[in-house]
Amino acid sequence: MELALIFFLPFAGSLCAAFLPSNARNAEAWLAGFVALGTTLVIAALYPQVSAEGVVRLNVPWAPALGLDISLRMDGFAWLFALLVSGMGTLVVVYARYYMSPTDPVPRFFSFLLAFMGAMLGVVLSGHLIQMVMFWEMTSLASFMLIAYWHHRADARRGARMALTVTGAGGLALFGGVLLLGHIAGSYDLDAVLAASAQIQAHPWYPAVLALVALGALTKSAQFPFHFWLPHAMAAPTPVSAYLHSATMVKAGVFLLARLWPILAGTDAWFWIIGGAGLCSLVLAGYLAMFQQDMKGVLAYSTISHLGLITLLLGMNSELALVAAVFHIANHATFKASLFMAAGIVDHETGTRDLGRLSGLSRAMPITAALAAVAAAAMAGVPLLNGFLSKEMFFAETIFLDRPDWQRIALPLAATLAGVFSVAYSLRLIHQVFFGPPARDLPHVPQEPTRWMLLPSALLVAACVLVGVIPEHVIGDYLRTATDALLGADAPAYSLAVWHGFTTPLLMSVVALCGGSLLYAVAFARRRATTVPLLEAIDGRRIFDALMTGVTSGAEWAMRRLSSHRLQMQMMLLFAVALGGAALLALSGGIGWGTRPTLPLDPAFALLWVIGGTCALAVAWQAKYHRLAAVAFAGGAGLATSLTFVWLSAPDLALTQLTVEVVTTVLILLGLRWLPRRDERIAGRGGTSPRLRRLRDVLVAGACGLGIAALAYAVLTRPGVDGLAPFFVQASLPQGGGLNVVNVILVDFRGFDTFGEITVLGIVALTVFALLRRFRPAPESMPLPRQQREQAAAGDAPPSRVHGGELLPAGLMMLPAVLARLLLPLAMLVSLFFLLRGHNAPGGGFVGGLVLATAVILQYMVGGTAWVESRLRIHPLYWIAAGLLAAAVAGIGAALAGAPFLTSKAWHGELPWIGELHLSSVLVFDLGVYMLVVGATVLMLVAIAHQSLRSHPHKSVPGALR
Amino acid sequence: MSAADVPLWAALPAALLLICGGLLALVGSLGLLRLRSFFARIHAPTMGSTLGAGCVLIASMLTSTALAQRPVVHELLITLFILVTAPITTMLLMRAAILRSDRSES
Amino acid sequence: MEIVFALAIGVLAGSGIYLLLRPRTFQFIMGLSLLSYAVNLFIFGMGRLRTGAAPVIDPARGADPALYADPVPQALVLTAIVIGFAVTALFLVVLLAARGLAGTDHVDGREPERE
Amino acid sequence: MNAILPFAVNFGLACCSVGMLCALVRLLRGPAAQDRILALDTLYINGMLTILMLGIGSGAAIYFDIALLIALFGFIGSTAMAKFLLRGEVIEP
Amino acid sequence: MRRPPLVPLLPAVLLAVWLLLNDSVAPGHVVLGAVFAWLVSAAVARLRPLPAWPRRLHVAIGLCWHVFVDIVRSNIGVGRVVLGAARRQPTIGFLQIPLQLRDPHGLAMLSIIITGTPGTVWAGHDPASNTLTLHVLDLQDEETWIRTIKDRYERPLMEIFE
Amino acid sequence: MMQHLPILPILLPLLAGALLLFASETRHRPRALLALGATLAQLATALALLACADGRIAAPWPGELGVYALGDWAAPFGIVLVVDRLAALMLTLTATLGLAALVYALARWERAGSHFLSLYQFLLMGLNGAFLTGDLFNLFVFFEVLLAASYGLALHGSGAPRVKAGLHYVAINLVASLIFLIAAALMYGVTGTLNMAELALRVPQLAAGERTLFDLGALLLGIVFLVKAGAWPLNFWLPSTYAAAAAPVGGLFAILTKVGVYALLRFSVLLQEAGAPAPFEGDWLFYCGLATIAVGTLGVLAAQKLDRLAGFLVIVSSGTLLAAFGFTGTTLTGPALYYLASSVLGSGAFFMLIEMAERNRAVAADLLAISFEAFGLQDRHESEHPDEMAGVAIPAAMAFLGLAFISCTVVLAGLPPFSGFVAKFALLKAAIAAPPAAPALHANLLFAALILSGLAGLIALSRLGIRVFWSSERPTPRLQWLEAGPVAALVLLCAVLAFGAGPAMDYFEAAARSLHDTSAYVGVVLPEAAAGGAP
Repeated sequence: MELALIFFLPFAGSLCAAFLPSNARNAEAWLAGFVALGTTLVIAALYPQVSAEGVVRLNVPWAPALGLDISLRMDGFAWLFALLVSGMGTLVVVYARYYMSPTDPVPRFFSFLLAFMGAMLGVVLSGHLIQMVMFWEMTSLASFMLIAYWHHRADARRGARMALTVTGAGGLALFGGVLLLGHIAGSYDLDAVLAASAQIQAHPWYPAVLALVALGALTKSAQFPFHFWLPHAMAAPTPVSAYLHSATMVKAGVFLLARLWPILAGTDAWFWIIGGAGLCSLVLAGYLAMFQQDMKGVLAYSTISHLGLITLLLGMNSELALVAAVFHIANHATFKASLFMAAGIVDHETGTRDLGRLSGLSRAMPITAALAAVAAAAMAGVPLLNGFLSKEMFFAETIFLDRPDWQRIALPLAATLAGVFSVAYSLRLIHQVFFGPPARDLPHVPQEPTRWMLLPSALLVAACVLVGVIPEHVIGDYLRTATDALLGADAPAYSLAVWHGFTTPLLMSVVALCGGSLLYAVAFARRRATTVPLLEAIDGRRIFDALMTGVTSGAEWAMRRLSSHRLQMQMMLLFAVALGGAALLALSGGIGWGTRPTLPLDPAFALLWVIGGTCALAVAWQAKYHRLAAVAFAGGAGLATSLTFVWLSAPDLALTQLTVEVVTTVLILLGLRWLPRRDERIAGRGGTSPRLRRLRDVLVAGACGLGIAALAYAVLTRPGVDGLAPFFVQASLPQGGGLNVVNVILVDFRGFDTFGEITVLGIVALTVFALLRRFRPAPESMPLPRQQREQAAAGDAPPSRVHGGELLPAGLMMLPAVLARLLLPLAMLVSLFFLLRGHNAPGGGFVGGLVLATAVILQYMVGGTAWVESRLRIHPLYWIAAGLLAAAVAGIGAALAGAPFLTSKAWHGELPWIGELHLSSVLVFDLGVYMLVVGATVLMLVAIAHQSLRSHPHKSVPGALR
Repeated sequence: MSAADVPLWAALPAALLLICGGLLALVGSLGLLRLRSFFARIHAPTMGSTLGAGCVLIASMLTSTALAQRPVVHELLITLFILVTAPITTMLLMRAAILRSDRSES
Repeated sequence: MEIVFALAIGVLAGSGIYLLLRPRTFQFIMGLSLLSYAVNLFIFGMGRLRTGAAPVIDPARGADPALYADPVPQALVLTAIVIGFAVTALFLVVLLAARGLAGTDHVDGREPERE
Repeated sequence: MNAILPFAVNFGLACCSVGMLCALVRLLRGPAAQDRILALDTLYINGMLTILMLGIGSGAAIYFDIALLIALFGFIGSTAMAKFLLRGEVIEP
Repeated sequence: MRRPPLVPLLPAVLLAVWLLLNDSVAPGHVVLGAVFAWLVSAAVARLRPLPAWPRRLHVAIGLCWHVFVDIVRSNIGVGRVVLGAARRQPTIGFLQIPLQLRDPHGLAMLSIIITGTPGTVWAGHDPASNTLTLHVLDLQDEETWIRTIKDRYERPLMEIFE
Repeated sequence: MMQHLPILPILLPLLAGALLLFASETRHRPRALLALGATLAQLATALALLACADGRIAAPWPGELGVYALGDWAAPFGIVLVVDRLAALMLTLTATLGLAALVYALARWERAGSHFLSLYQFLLMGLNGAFLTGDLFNLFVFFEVLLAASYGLALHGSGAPRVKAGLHYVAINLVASLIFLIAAALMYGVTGTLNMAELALRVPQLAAGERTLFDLGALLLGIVFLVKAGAWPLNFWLPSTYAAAAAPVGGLFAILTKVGVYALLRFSVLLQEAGAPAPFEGDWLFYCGLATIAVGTLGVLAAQKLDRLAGFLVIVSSGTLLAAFGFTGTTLTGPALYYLASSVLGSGAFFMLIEMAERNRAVAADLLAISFEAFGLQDRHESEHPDEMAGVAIPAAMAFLGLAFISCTVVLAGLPPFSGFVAKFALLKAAIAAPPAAPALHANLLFAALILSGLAGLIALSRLGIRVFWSSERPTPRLQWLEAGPVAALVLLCAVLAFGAGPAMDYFEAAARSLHDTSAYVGVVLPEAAAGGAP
């Protein structure tokens, strides 16, 4: 229960904080402070239970199928860390209240801070690996938001992004590692995983697991070579730096390493990866820290260095080193947070953190100076402060390393060197800022900050001193609980005494102190360090930026090769994939011709297809320059197709194909008006490349054509399959009530297809209409066509352009108009004829509708838009809607009677004198088809036709089309 | 029921008419091919569409009447439609041709 | 007959596909219409070829499936024709709109740098 | 019963096919657009005749409808093209 | 001058067409045809602003016969031109014919006749001067052509439509 | 009424779409209410079906699967709609996303062109139909319905980029539809049936030659589905189309690629169990999915604008699904379905979100940001106020957008705490556990692909997110509740999906099980044939 409280308090607080007004600075601070303090107290109160029971647990099932549970688990180590997180959180909140400017929109700040705290507690308290990864990534996100808190600054944005990228990537790697780990252990439960140590180290995946986990941990803890993000994260407000980037979040990496130490450590790989990264970070970051100009920069590099120290300790494969690591985690948190706070105070009071500009502040702000000096001393490892103790343990471990000789010599030397650096930069930090002559041109006049701002720092310094002087009493118990939790029965005995006698480690400490002081005195006392000797060229940020730009441009480069914006390319690929796949399959499976006796070849039919095929080829040949000819050829091919349907017993198809053919021709011609003229003479720039491309296209197209032909032939020569057809033929009359099987299928057996099909038609018509409403013709097709201009210039009256009042179009369209209008009633009758008898003979709603629509279009053609619409009001949209509704109603009618949708209901009756009457819901359905087809076709064609009206607005008639 | 079942009284004239119609259509199309200029060519296909079609339609009427054993005359409609529609195309085509030949001359 | 029919499909499809690979929108739409002829014939052919066996039941001959061509592919072709018509119309309008907005009838909406 | 009608039908079919072939050649050769339109029109007429002859040959009534439709609408394609040639657009304002 | 007809022409024609279409004179079809004929006539009423009331059907029958004969004759003529084209190229040419007929339906009928006859094509009509431009395949004697048109076709048409 | 439940998802949008045509375009309120009502009813229906399929409420059909025979013609002669858990899930997703995008569109997009609402309803109808139908050709018809509507919607609002991208979209899909027809016809020609269940029954009985022909049909069908699913190398049209489409349309399009995936899954499962090759046999699908992930990831990294990025994210999610379904064995199906749900909701929200965020944006500012990044230059703003220490208050709208953006990022990149993470976890867990039943290489590849694509998403999203949300030169967009609400709701749904991962996963696993239980499917659709052995 308490665990749940610990877990929920910060998140709840975060949510509350987000909704406070942006100027509620005090309320925010109170809220956050209470939440943090409350959490701290709850955690503290749990100590007896933890130390007595070892582990406190809370399990809530989440997704058992996935092996996911919400599992909170607090052992000694987690307790120590949780206390660190929440306690430090409390102090930072207090500090931040005074640090943040009154104009800052703090709700966001406190909200994310608390969210971070919750996430960090989540990491620490997770008893389930996946859950831990979740919180791990959430800390990255929170850190991102906090670094970019001042997002109007470019450095903040860049730093945030860098931090997120590096730690997020590490998080994903960790995710992978944990997945493998869980798989090996058979469970993601931390206890189960910890118990599977032997299995894990013996598993072939162990190296992968180690690498992935190390990636996660090292990125998070800013270890070499991923350390570069941390200095850039210093763009965050100082409380954030103090909290996330020194005390807690960066510790998550080492926390994890310590957590998994029992199962992953003990191998050479572990030593080299973890220890190596730690050592590099320790030395390198220490060296770099000496040359920083920014106070926070120094602290950032020193953080990296100290984390390196911890990592190195963890990598040493020794239990005592682990103890030292845990100890140093706590120590580092106290003195580094305190130092950050001091840096923040300096920044806050003077307006700058530049070591070059700051000087002699101890006079104006003595308390700050004193606190900072003590904390820096702890960092340097001065005796009687906590830093000294853990560093001493570290030195001791380097000496007793259980490794080959040269490593046993090299490591202590490197450790001492790092100690020297550490002393030097600590000294530099304090000396340059607080001592020396008073600084002049500072942005603000320095003065001591308010007491409340000093309090957190003071408390931390006090902790440093207390631990340094009486370690066993202050922290001994807790440390032991923590290490026992990690190591269990293997926990070594150790003493936390301040004085161990004259030992090698002590000697190393002394060397480090003296060497560091000397180094500072010689190298830095007079010189302002601006550049980093030796490592000048290596700039993490530049490498990172180059990497990111490289990734982007590399991806762009790859995309240019792997993708294309050209439609031709895509078409080619589509056909090539289909062709290639089919060829592969056909070659491996083999398809021969079948045994079905073929129909005797009719020469007339062959001749028909000589014509059709030639037309098709001619279309391909002419479509570029002679569009009208291409349309004519396509008409020829279409005619051949229709005739084929007639020939091969498909009258319905022939009818439909013919009508569609006509309408399509008109449609394309209507469109032709708006296409640019294309002239063979000017566009015919030859060259080999287009010719080659054409050849390639011809080959692909030819191959595809041949393939389809072969496919068709292979099926045609095989005996038919007794599938659906016999049933349809037999059931057509008795059950479907129609002689025309095709029509019965369309409106009854598979009426649902037709239903969808007419919907498609309606949709397309709507789309066409919508698209043409915003149509903007190309400039050169705006004016009247040349023919009309010429005829107008020659004094020929525009034949069909008349106003509604006149009876007939004048001029040469007069007689065609008379004839066409004679045709209209006839065509209407024919369309009704096809509609009504479709069930028993070729025809049906679709053909009927197209006939009517064509007849209407003919009126437009001969009479002109204005004339026709002045006397004929068609509402194509209503026709479409009514058609759809009629079809739906025909279907629903049956549904109301309890039968499924689209069940046909027929009514037969006998009327006197007239005879048998046959009514069916199928007819209503077909009527729907009819209406929709009329509406959609007319709408599409007329919408295109209206473009001419629109481009000559003075001749338009209002509201002609709806 | 197919062409072979048509009684002789209908088959004989129908066959004659069919042959005539086919020949007329053929000659008309041939004219389209052989004549030298467009203005000459435009006359030729009319053969197929008037008398040629007429012959075939009468043949069709004859055979279907014979087969159905009652007068079947709905082919008249086709005649009607052909007659009504033919002038529209021809007129427009002629005008367009005149216009275009005028333009190419000038 | 079958071989002619199959070749017809092949020629239509080949011409259509060639046009689909061309750079002008008008060529594309013609290709589309040719390819849809081919596809319609193809679907139709899947019911095998029959002459003089239109699937309109002749009450005198009865509903013996052997007497009639397979009606199912015909029904499918009908649907396909309608849908083909609809999308041809749509594509036409889209190409007109693209032509108006992009100022070119190239399928990519811009002329290639070098032909 | 007798072979004369089938023979005539086949003869007519052949004539029509050859006629269509002639029209095709004209369609291919052009030279002007109006020639092509005329050829297309002829193609349609011949197609209609073909259908009628097929109808006579099979004795089935269903061919009539198709022929009817060609008679009614076969001309519209060519008319639209002619109109396009004549006026530069099919449907004028 | 125009008298209301006893039977509305259009619906009657439509009914006839309907019956022809269905190839049946069953009572059901008659009723249905009548309904449709009436509906369609009503629907197209606004598009057909020119009522046409042809009279003197006997003239029309005579005209039909003349036309039929002319069609057969000119078919033979054109056929000879086509087949004999190698020997002699026809003299094609345009012909201007002044008309008296002004009724649009009459003109339409005339155009049907002229187009239906191979060898002649309606090449244009100037409404202002009411002149018909005729294109003739084998133009040998202009006068004969003009006379044929005016006597054989125009006069009966005027009798029928005006 | 209950027995008509399966038809309602098709009928409701159809009626609404048709009725909307009667209402004048100027009367926004009644039209909006009608559309909303219809979509809500669809959601309710979908939820009811979901519950029925899972046996939570009494289903109007016996057993697990519901069959609705249209026109009362039993399969294989008539067309049947088949409701199983998977179909119900897809319906629910469609309706949910549809509702959200609709509400969003009502705020402003609906007025950007004609007939938006009708087309929208028709698109929903097509989607629902495609998910429900049990007939091959009917599937084609519904594909056409949804494609036709999607053409209209993709072009909604017109404008040059939209029309240019739309042209490609239309062109590719038209050709794909023709190939679909060839494939369907070929399958009919060989087997004599169009019913999917009967296909599964008949295919094993085919002779070798016929079998090859059938396989060719299956191959072509697979290609078509891959085109729709946006698989590489057939997906070049996708990013530009999705980027150019209006925001609510883009949002709804998030589910469009999933139709292809769904169809592919349905077919491969049905045919595989019958011993026939799936549309893409063996490892092809898996490698195709991997290639798609790879290309999508590259695209994500290369994208310089959020809308293109969103398109590539859709590709990545498609690739992930394809790879998961192509993975040997069936253990990945359940997790993949979870991933599908999560990615549909997430990307749907993302499309709408970015449009809100990018509204009023200056194109020049974008270019500037890119060059800054490329050349490592500093922002002007920075040099003006080098040491400014006070933050800038974020307006509420921007704060909302930012939060929503982060949430979507988190979902799409597979970061915690939302559903994306759970989905990736479930997928990877199943993949790792698969060997030795599946090749270890595959597991490793999938593992790497998922992790790396997540990383790429994180990098790209943070880069572009910073550019969009924290660039000082952007005016704050004005938001309406109608627009913010749906986005928030979708994000919240992702959270709920993550929070309720337990029951959700149970459902998805059950869906996967019943999906793979082909004999049950065939038995329900064709009771006689299944009982009597061979048909």
